[in-house]
Amino acid sequence: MGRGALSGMFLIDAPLTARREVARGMFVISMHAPEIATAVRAGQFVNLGWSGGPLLRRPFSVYRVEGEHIEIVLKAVGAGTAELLTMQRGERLSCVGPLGHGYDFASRARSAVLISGGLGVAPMPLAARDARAAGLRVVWVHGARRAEELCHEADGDEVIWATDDGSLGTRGTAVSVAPDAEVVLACGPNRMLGAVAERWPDAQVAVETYMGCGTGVCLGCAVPLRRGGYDRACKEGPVYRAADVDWTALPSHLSYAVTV
Amino acid sequence: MGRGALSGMFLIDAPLTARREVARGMFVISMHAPEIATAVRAGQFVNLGWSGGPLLRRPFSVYRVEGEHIEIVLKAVGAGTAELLTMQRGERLSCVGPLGHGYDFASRARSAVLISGGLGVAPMPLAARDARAAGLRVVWVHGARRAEELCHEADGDEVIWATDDGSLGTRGTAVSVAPDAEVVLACGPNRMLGAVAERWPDAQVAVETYMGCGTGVCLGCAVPLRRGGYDRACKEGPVYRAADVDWTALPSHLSYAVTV
Amino acid sequence: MSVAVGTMQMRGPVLAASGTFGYGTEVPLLERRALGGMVSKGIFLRPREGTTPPRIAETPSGMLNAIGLQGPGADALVRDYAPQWAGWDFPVLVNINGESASEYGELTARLDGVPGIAGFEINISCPNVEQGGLYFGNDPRAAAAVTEAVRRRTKLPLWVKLTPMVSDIGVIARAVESAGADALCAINTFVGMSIDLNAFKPRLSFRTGGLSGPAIRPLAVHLAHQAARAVRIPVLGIGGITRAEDALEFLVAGCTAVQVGTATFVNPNAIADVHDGIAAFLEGRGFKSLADLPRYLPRD
Amino acid sequence: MSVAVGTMQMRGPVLAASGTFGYGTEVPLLERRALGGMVSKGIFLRPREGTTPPRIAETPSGMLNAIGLQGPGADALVRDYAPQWAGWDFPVLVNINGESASEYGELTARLDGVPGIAGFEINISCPNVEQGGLYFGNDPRAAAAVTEAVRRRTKLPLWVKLTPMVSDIGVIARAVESAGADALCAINTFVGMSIDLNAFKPRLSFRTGGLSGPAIRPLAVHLAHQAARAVRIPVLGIGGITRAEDALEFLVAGCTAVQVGTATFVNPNAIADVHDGIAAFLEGRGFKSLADLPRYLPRD
Ligand SMILES: Cc1cc2nc3c(=O)[nH]c(=O)nc-3n(C[C@H](O)[C@H](O)[C@H](O)COP(=O)(O)OP(=O)(O)OC[C@H]3O[C@@H](n4cnc5c(N)ncnc54)[C@H](O)[C@@H]3O)c2cc1C
Ligand SMILES: Cc1cc2nc3c(=O)[nH]c(=O)nc-3n(C[C@H](O)[C@H](O)[C@H](O)COP(=O)(O)OP(=O)(O)OC[C@H]3O[C@@H](n4cnc5c(N)ncnc54)[C@H](O)[C@@H]3O)c2cc1C
Ligand SMILES: Cc1cc2nc3c(=O)[nH]c(=O)nc-3n(C[C@H](O)[C@H](O)[C@H](O)COP(=O)(O)O)c2cc1C
Ligand SMILES: Cc1cc2nc3c(=O)[nH]c(=O)nc-3n(C[C@H](O)[C@H](O)[C@H](O)COP(=O)(O)O)c2cc1C
Ligand code: FES
Ligand code: FES
Repeated sequence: MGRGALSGMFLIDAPLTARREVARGMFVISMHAPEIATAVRAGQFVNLGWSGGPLLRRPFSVYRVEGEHIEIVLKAVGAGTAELLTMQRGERLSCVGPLGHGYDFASRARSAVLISGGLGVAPMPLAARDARAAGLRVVWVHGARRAEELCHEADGDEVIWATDDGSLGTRGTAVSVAPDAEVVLACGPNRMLGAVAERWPDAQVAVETYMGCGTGVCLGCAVPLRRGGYDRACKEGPVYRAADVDWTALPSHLSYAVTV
Repeated sequence: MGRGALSGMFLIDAPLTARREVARGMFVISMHAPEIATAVRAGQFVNLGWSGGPLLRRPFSVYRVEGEHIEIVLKAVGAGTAELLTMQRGERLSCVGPLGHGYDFASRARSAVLISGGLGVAPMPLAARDARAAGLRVVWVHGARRAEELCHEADGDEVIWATDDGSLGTRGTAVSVAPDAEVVLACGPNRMLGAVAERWPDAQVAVETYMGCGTGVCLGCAVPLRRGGYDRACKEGPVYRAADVDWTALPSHLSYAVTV
Repeated sequence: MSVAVGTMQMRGPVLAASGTFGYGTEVPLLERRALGGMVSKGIFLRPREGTTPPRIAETPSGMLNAIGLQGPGADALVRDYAPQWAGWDFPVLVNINGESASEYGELTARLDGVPGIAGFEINISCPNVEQGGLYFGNDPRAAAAVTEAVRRRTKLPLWVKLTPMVSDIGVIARAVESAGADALCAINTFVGMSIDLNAFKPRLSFRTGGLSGPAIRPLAVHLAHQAARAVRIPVLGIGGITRAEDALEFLVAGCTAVQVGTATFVNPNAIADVHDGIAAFLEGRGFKSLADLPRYLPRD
Repeated sequence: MSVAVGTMQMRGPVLAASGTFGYGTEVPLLERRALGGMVSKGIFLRPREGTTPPRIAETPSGMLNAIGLQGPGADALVRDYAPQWAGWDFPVLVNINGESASEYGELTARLDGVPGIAGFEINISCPNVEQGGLYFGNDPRAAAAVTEAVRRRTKLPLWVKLTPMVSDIGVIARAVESAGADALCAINTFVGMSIDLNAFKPRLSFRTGGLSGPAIRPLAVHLAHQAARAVRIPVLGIGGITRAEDALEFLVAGCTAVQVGTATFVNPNAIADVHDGIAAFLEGRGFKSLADLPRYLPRD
């Protein structure tokens, strides 16, 4: 079942164990990856490869943990994700993780708001889990274009829905309808996170970049910083203090949140 | 169900419909390819591609025809054949064929001997069918290293088995144990066909080469001729008069018959 | 979707590349309505046997070939193929080859004016034939000399097909433009080698072969783009095109048309599929014609 | 499986390639027992920010990168990394870069003698950084000048990493051999481009990038073989190695050792897998050591 490793990074040959649809075209798949299930923190990701797949691995936030299983949520946005969604139970995914620096809950705050657009829901269930564990009261704000694109899994937290067309919840974006809180966490398309940065400079946001290695060696995942220079999304990120990122220089054409 | 074509060459998106093991590690798979099933003659082949497969198609002799289905016989000798053998019923193969010039039965002879080594069995059931239709009495000689590597499907013809270790039938090669006949057809590793050429210069032998296109345009499948120059295995071949081929210049390292 | 490459008018921007479509008579599968034009298999003045097999080897997303320009020679081409081409509804260009500039010229003289031959593509870049050293295509002066030798013998459209293994393709592109080329074709195959680990020698009997297929596409797009930036004449993009999106990369990068090679081996209808896909792309984005397609072609 | 590259003794023939293994401190997954050595990420004398994202794009069996040699500069390298390397049980070479021969020399002088630095690999071939024109690696004189400038400043093993986009790699290989190189590394990435069909411009903000990965392997094997035929010093093969068989192609084609790059991104344990696979191959064929492996290296 894989090769262990130092400093909490594992290379695991993980069988796919389950799949469910959580919004129109949005699926959650589960893998048996015990070491990662134990080690992963909210906002961290895994890098997936599979035989016959594309050359480079594909990064996915860990969505939930169920015992020895980890879950990711995805849509078919390109060849790789489309292939992942045709895989059958029992087929194996090569899984590197947990990777990156996730959300921090070290502060002595008492309320947290989790803001997600579209597939930006991905890190939120784990963020809610870790926030609750840190003693925070959690409100989750989730937006999408239409009702049927909202991910309806909420694990019992207070949820505010937002849709562009008002077909469910408040009409508007997740950012525009979110209440204030001491801790603000967000994930979604980079341009949405830019809006978060304007309203809450101290928000912790999970950005998305192309990735070569996912392990910090290639410098392909450069995140431009306000203070100049670049950080690695896969190592120092993917979670950043919103005001630290140079949003004008961060490409916003990535497809993660094509549907927000 | 595919795009028809002129001059009896078809491009068909053919579903895989069945699979059976006919010798140790040797499998027959069936495809629904009606136009090819109707048009194909003994010794002709199909060129198979599939999504997620290697760049180039892989050539396979047509083994049998069952109504609207064609069958091929193969072993896993490399990545492509290994993938083919993991495919499930209903998955689709892109199938170009029938290709090449097969065995001729135009003569007024009355007896035929079909000599095959290992996977060289591939064109023989169809050769037996077409030979019988041409009024020939058929004896089939089939050799392999060991009993369990012999393909046991014989469609009612007289069969002489040969094994290197004598574990079934006569000890020896198919060529060494074959009787004479007016029409001699052979298929197997190129070096076996070279032996056929020495004994029966007029034998019709199906050679194997690497193939780029299978349709006659790339000149990749060059077969060196005794009279000088090259023919295309995919167009003028794969069946040649044994004495016409320059056996010393035809690469014999191909794996078709790795196990003969 | 019609397009003009210099004075040559074509009904579509997708052509069959030399050596991958034979003489146009072999494969009956292609929906020919989609074929903008065809470049025939490379020919020499005299017949050539070609190289000893094995001649091809598969590589990741590509293939190596060393066919050695096997062909029947100019006389047989004129006798057997040109008459057929004369009746076709798309132009056929002949890919011409030689061992010296004068041999190129002689071959051109033999073919010029033959009905069915609409133009010439000079192959200055075939990496498969031992010419006792450097290829014409690696040296701007040699490339220009060949182009001039051919230009002197014909008024038909004259395209020059560039070799990719150069440090600066712009230099060669400008040299052959000055020497009278009407268009450039970029690019031919890259020289590669693959080793047989059973025999401990190259897989190809010729040792090296030309690499084609999707593997080379990013290199080809770059070189075609560099060529297009260097000259005023049209550039045809070639290298690893299998889908409409691939062809569109070349077109956006500054090419006027494209040629499809290896993909035809895999999908005998590739050219029609690429053609139709380009049309669908243009329609989907609301572009009325190819001329509306945005180009990325900064001139420096 | 131990191997000597010139005077440098290594416990195995598989090294980590520059820019694909960072400073050796990032990835904890590799079974390091298998690492013959490591070449650190390319460094300049002064810190460099690198290029604006996007910096990478996937292509068929390959990837383009334009990192722009982002790095902390020589002082930080000496301060933060060399002390760690000093304690490791495999040699670390530094991949050095400059904008002029004298800058290469200055950088070498700064790093020479620093504990932890076992040697230098001169990158004369990085296609990602605008140097106002040609690369050193395209011109035998410029390549030799850089090699000499470095050679004057160090007695440590000095490897020169060749650029692939040349007409005749043998000429460059011989030039840097004469200028004092102890070994050659062949090859660096090929320049490529990929177009974004939504934005109608290159996917990479730098426009072009270096192509690496399995796609280039047949080209790399050929160039490494050509380099090995041209010189007497050892050649390290690089380009598209993902499995032991790939490494063996380079070794049979005349290389003394190999470097693994992109494959490490996909399989963090690729180097150990390649190493172990080579050992298994040798054992399976009854070869006692790498020296027994048959080589295909005709000298002409
Ligand atoms: C840290 C991180 C966490 C992520 N978490 C999730 C998640 O939980 N769920 C989810 O569905 N997606 C997630 N993504 C995005 C996901 O990795 C990409 O959608 C996926 O790589 C696309 O692969 P593909 O082969 O389907 O698409 P491709 O065919 O490769 O490309 C389709 C489109 O996807 C985009 N894309 C391709 N590669 C990447 C990449 N490496 N990073 C970002 N965008 C890319 C491009 O814009 C391209 O147009 C995450 C990305 C990062 C960096
Ligand atoms: C006309 C013709 C008819 C054939 N009929 C059959 C058949 O009925 N049943 C069958 O099992 N095989 C047949 N073959 C051989 C079959 O095409 C190859 O075994 C197959 O292409 C190997 O593919 P692979 O991806 O599994 O192997 P690869 O990984 O490509 O290579 C494995 C080995 O197979 C050999 N090989 C690869 N490509 C070819 C090729 N195009 N032609 C020949 N050898 C190759 C090489 O020696 C290589 O070492 C036929 C070949 C030809 C030319
Ligand atoms: C089998 C084969 C034969 C070729 N023969 C020729 C030729 O005769 N003349 C020529 O100029 N190019 C020849 N080429 C090169 C192609 O025309 C084309 O430039 C190259 O294959 C790259 O395009 P592709 O990747 O679409 O195949 C040949 C290519 C292949 C694969
Ligand atoms: C992301 C990335 C960064 C690289 N950085 C450097 C570098 O700094 N210096 C250098 O000489 N080569 C660099 N290279 C080239 C590699 O060392 C290697 O030569 C090339 O990638 C081909 O090998 P591969 O196909 O195994 O990756 C880099 C390659 C990649 C993919
Ligand atoms: S993806 Fe390679 S450093 Fe981040
Ligand atoms: S395989 Fe292409 S001509 Fe025969």
